[in-house]
Amino acid sequence: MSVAAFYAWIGVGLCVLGLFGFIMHRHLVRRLLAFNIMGSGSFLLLVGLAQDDRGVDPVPQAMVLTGIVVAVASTALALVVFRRWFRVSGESILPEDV
Amino acid sequence: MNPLPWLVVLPLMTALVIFLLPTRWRAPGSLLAAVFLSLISIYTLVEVIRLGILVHALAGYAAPLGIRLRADGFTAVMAVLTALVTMFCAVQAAAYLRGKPEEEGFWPLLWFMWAALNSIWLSTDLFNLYVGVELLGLTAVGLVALSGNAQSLAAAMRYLLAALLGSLSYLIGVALIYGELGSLALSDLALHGIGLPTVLIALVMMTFGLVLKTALFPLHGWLPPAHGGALTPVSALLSALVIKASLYILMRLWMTLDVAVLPVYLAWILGLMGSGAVLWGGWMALRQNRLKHLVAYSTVAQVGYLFLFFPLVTGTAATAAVLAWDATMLMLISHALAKAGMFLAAGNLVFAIGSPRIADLAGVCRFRPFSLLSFGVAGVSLAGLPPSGGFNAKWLLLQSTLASGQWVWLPVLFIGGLLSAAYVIKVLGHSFIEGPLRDHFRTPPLTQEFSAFILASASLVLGFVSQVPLTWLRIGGPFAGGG
Amino acid sequence: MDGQTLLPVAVVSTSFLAAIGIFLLREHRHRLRGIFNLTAALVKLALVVWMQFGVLAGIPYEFRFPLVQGVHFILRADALGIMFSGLSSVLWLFTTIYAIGYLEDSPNRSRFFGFFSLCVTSTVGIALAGNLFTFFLFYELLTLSTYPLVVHRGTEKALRAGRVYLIYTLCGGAVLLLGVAGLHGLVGDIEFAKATVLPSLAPEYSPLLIVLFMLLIAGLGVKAALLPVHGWLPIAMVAPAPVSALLHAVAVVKAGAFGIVRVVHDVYGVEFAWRLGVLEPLGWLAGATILYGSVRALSQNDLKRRLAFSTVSQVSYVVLGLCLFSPVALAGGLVHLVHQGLMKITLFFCAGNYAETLGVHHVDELDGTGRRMPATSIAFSIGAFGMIGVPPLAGFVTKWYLGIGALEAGAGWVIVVLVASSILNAAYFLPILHRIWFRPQVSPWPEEQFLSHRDTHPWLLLPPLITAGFCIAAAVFAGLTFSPLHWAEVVVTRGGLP
Amino acid sequence: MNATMTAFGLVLAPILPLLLLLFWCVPALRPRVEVLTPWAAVPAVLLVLFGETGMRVELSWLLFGSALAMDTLTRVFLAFTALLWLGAGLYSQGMLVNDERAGSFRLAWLATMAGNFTLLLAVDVVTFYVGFALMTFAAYGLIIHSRDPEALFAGRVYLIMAILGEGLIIAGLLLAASRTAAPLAAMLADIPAAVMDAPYRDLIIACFFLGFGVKAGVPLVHMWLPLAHPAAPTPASAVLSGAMIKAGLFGWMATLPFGLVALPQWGLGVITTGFVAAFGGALIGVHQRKAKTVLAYSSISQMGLITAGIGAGLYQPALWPALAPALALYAFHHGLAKGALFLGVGVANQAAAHWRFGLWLALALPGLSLAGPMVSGAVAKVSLKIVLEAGIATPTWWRYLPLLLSLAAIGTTTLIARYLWLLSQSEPRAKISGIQWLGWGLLLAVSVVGLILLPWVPTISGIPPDPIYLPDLIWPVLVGLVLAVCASRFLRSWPVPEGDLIIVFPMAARGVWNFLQYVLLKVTHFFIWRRQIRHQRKSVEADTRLERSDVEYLLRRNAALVFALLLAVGLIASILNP
Amino acid sequence: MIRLLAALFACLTVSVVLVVAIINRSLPEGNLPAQVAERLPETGVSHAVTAVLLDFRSYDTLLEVAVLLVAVVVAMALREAQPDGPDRMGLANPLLRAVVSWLLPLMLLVAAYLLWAGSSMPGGAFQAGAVLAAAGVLLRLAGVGFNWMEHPMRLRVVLAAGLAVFVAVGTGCLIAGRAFLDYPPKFAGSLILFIECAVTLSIALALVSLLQLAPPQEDGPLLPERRRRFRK
Repeated sequence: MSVAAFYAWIGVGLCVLGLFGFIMHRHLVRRLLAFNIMGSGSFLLLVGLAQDDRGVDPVPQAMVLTGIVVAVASTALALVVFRRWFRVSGESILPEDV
Repeated sequence: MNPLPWLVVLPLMTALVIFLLPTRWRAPGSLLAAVFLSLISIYTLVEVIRLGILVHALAGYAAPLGIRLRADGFTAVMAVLTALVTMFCAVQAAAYLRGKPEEEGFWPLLWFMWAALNSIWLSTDLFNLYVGVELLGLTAVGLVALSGNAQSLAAAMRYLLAALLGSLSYLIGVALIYGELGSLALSDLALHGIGLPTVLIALVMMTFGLVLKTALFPLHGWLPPAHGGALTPVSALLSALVIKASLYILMRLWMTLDVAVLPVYLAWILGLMGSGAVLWGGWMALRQNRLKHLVAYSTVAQVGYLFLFFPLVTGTAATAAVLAWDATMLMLISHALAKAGMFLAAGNLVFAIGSPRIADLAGVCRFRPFSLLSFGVAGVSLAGLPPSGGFNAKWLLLQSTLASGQWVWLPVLFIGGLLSAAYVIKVLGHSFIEGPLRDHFRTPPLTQEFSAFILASASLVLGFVSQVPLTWLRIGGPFAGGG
Repeated sequence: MDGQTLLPVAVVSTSFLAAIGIFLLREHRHRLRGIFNLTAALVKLALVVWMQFGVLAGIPYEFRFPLVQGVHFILRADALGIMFSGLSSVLWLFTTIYAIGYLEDSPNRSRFFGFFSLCVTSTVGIALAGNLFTFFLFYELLTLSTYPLVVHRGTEKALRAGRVYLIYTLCGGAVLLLGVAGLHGLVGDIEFAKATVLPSLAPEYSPLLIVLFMLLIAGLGVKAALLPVHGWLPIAMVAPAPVSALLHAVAVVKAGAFGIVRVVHDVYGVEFAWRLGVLEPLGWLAGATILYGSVRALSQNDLKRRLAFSTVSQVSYVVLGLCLFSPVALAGGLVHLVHQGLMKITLFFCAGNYAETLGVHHVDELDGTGRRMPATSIAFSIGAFGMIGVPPLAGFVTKWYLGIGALEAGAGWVIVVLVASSILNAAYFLPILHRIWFRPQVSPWPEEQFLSHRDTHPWLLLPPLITAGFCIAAAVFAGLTFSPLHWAEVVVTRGGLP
Repeated sequence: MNATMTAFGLVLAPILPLLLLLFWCVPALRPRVEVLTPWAAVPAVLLVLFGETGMRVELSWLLFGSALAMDTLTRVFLAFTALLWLGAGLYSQGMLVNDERAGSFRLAWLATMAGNFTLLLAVDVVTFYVGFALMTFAAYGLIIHSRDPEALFAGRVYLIMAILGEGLIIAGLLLAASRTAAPLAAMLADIPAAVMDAPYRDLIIACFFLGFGVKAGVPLVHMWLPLAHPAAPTPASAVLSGAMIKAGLFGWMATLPFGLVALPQWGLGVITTGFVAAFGGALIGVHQRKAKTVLAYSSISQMGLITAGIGAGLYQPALWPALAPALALYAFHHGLAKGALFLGVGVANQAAAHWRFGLWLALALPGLSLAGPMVSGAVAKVSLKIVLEAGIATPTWWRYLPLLLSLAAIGTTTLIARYLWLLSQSEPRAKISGIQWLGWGLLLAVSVVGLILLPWVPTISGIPPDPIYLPDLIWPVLVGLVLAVCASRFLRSWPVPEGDLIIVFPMAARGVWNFLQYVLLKVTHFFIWRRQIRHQRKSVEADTRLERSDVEYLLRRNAALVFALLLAVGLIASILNP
Repeated sequence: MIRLLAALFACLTVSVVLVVAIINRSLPEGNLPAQVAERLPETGVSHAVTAVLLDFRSYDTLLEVAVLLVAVVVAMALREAQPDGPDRMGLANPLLRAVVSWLLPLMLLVAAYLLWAGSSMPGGAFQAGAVLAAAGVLLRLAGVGFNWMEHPMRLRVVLAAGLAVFVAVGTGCLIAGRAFLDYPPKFAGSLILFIECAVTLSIALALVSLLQLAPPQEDGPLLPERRRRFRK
């Protein structure tokens, strides 16, 4: 039970919270937020699990950096698509969710 | 020369060049590059057949530290399949998109997609696979959204959400595995095996993430609008290749781990989901009134067959497992070819009648028989009717089912086959109607028609030469020894 | 790759190439299409005849090609296959001639003839298939290639018929596939040549073998129109006359019956099947089908529908002959494969002539057609009498052999079935003949197309007359070498029956 | 006549009509064929007169291997059959001059004739059956020649019965043939022995008796006779009654196990049936109002006597060697006489007044022959009687058989009287031509003196018409005449319809049939899976409604939830995995 | 309600199982950090994370740059299909402009520092790119028109530059007979820096253009029913 594991737990918590939000929300921006929370959770998990008594592991940190960029790109793309969708339909939720 | 890095580098470079080219040069440039890349893919296959497994350590570092590209028979065949399908979709798209606003975005995205696919086929690193999957996912979403109308935007949005959820689930699995094993190389995973509960949980997380991206029932909801609403060549690519990528990763994972000790429950859950997909997808396809949506649901159904692989290899006799492997491989290839052909043919039909609805197909058989023929030929293979790759695959699946004693799948195979025949026939039946005839049909360009026909008939021809790709697929695979 | 290997492939592929050629032709190239068709038909016939001599001389024609793991694609010419392929190639020729005349001035001819040739390809493939797998391949191809023919007219009714047809046949195909796969899983590739594999299995497999037999028969029975699954046949008769002719006489129905013959004769072996106790119930089923079809035919007013129910009844003779465990009955059943084809194709040709020339579709419109179309009516009468089993026509030979065979095997009930069926056949055919020949025309023909008073178009007239001639010749010259009966006997004696 | 010629004749007799039939189909040859049609029976006549018995023509390429031959019995049958066909054919030639359906009549005529000759000459079972069937079906065309409702009804009744008969015959033949040495190419001669040994012996005998009985007019299956004879044209009636009926007899004689085994039950039954027919036919016949109907019942009656003879043969095998020629003779005599009588119907009232009596006498001649006292009839009856008396030793009732024969002659006489009376009452018909006179004359002549044509029949030389039998022959005739005269004076005829029972049958039969059909339909409908495939509605609303599915909607709406649940299930499963 | 319960159940299960997984985990056998440390000198940079990013797992990074580019490509393509209305992004706020004019040089400086520092301590292309992008966003909000971005070629070249340089360097290695992205040890450090510069620019521009390419706010007030939906 190290501090690192504590991060991992927080990560799990964020993940589950994000998942819950992702399930319960309809509004697309909220869902994106939930997704980002979930993403942050999983990054924490990745970094947190890898740290142990042997010291800091740079590999997961690099991977998280990559992951963050990917997440940013995804979020940005999602926002672009969302804005387009909103503009065309005037809806902020998906058709089946109405 | 080792062709492996080129399989990724070349499409990336082409993507950049295409991105910078003016719109009117994009299609011809792409076609030229596609020929080149196809040759490299074939060369890869030849090398794999000649030498066995090919490896390329990227950046010069060995596996756990660096990332290794690896090509066995499975990889090489997938690369060639990708080249084949993409090539003909590109040929179709060149004609189909001419002068449309979507043309500009399509070509660079196509190349990014190809790059992503090849990187996935070649990758041996769990995290690298994640990045590849994300690249593929965003490209696919972009392709779906291309037309920019409400329908496709909503579909793209839904697809994106599903893809993101799936990737995150996969990423959590990766995190757990790294925390447990301290390595992300598949080879290390194979070494350590499944004995550890954490790895098992990680496997479950990754599996379900990938399953969501493969659109397995009941997580298929995003697929029909996305594949049905996209541009024709995009639909073809998505159905034929993109969903196969996540399946490919899943299969790699399972085959890397020792199948004998994998959780049978999990395999059965996947099998049951697959059965559900076969039945539900077939049923829904039958109920569709729009042609491309019908084809999209057919993808949902066909994906189900591929998932019967898991219960059939997990904890069963070696003969059954080998048969299941062969069956799934053959099914995968023939579905890719047939579905691409079918989507292209459906697109041609929709173009010809100027309406997406099946009911408007009346008279097509008389005036545009060629497109319909392609559709029918692809349908034969999809429905698993002989002589076709689809049939041989189904036959092997049947043999595997019998050999493993898992009789549960028999009714699924049969009802599924009949349902798929039924929805193909539904389309054909409508086009045979000779009622108050329309005589105005648009004529799709010949390249468009031929690319559909070639893909569709390739899946038919596969029925006669099935043994050849199956031999290649065994190279370096878990069943290298043969059955 | 020598002649012995290539000949079966050549036989199958003549019509396939013709199909491809026809598909590539433009719609209006009627003459060229006709030449394609007839040339292919003649070439195929010549090849089959050539092969026939070869088979008699004991030359093994075999083409073999590995398809998937443990499964071969085998085309092989044995006596039974030659018999069936001979039938189909002969009748293909005549049906093609007929169809060219029949479809004059109608749309979609390219499609029609293309699928027509495909249909023959698959029929010949079925005939020459050397193992169960190849058989199944062509069997399903047949389903697919006949569908466009059934729905050819494109009417609501035709589409419905096509749908029903496919529902039946595809379900049948699925069941058959299960049976085939089951057998394959049990003993591997099942070649037709030697029916020694299954009998040598341990007795504890018997229940499984019985179940598989039932599956195979259930699958094949759909096409053979055995009792509970015959429903598609009368509905599918909405197709154009040449299609019905081909469907009923050669292709689909016969493929089912032929498949049952293969399964019983070449896979299980008659003796082994008898020992398993599966033949007797099948025989009863066939008997019931014979009677049921005849009874239903009585009340049909639509001429082709009546003929369709007659087919339901007649095809089961083949199965019946197979199930009696007697070489003579077997020969009778096998020869009926050919004889029924000849007779039924004649009848459908004639029905087509009535419909095409005069617009007559129903039995009660036939009054006086004999005077208007004497040659057609003679052919029809010959076919009808043949069906009843009046000597010296083809149907009689079958009944005689079946009867004698049944008595040899001690199955007296078969006589009752035969006699009852003959009487019922008479009951539904003779009124037609009476109307044709002995009633004066009461009302103008519904749609008189061909206004000259010389019967009908020669393309339409010639085929039924020739096939009617065959109906007589098949019986009158039954004793000669190369008669269908002789071939059936060759099949039986080489099959190593008790 | 040498063997070659005989062989040629054996083949030509059945083939010539068929050849003519084929030639008829060529329009150019049609007039020639029309002229030749009546002469198609000539080869058969020549064969009878000059052919050699025991000669056998093998046609191994035909059917399952056919053979044609003529033995003594066949020769007798062929003799009267051929003559009948010739005479009636000549008559018909004149009749058809202005007939618009002459063509169809000739075709049916030729086909029936070919069938009749074939069945007589056939050696093997299959050829025999070929001939029989050909005759049966072609005769339909003769019966319904006039196309009027009576003819069509008669034709229908005939066809139904004939087909039932054919069914029974083929069943019997199959059952019997399967017991012979070579079942597929069974010889007719082997059939009786096979029947004797067969396990289903009684069934086979029943099949044969009833199957051939349809032709031979056995009671209950006789109904077509009184309907068909008056409805058919005169020459057709002549051959139907003279030749075709005898084909039934020939069938019996060829197939039943005569002389091989004693079948007392069958014998008794058949004898009874025969006499029922003999007396019943007479009884009903005298009440008829058409001359041809009367003749038809007379045929039933006469065939009844022959049936009784058959029964005797079954009862006492020992009698058979003598009985067979006697029956053949009887058939010969009856066939020709009946032919002459039938043609007489057309001939009657033709002559001028002073010739009328002569003509009437000429008509009475075959009648008398039928009743007994005339030359041919006398020989036939006496032969039969002698043979029956030879078996008298056995049961007591046997000795009454000759008496019954004589009593039957009374009936015959009254029938003939009725016939003549009806003829005298009838209106004169259309003028007949010379060739018709020729045909009738021929039959008249041979019916009276025909027996001299049969010098090779041993019975004829063995049993000369002994004068001691003369009283036996004459008294029934006298009684019959008296009865007839009395009856014509004092009794009114009952309106027994033609075809008697058949008039009652259809109503019952139709009821039963309707019921059966109803039941069958219900049963079949129950099993037929009938589903109306719904037509797709064209409206857009229906469109989307169809496309959407509630389940699909829920799945899509709650995709993330479903995913989470599945994940949870997967995780739990993996945790619990042992 | 059922939905909520089901969601709660699922999430609880997932969390419990994940916690179980974390608790149950054993220490990894392989020691990747040690390997990294061991081979750090070969990379030409001294900071381990940067080494991993741009050398050991440079392939990941390459793909990740591609991901970002894909997002921009999609955004550009979408604008092609659905033309924009009038640009209403700039906020007419003089205070903001003033702050931006103060902040901008600082941000550029920070970005440059981060880029340079990346090779030896925390920092690097992404951080620098992000700061640069933030500056761009601020400018954009302050109403500074990015007219030069409207020129398609110019924009594309800069956007593609990062990936292009990355791929070009990798391919160069490949052509030189080494593995893909296997820098020659002599030039490793400078090559990495070169790549980082290009990538920084591309990332920054990509992020800014994603903002630029998202369609502007619609005209007119929000409809009441839409507002209601927003609240949901």
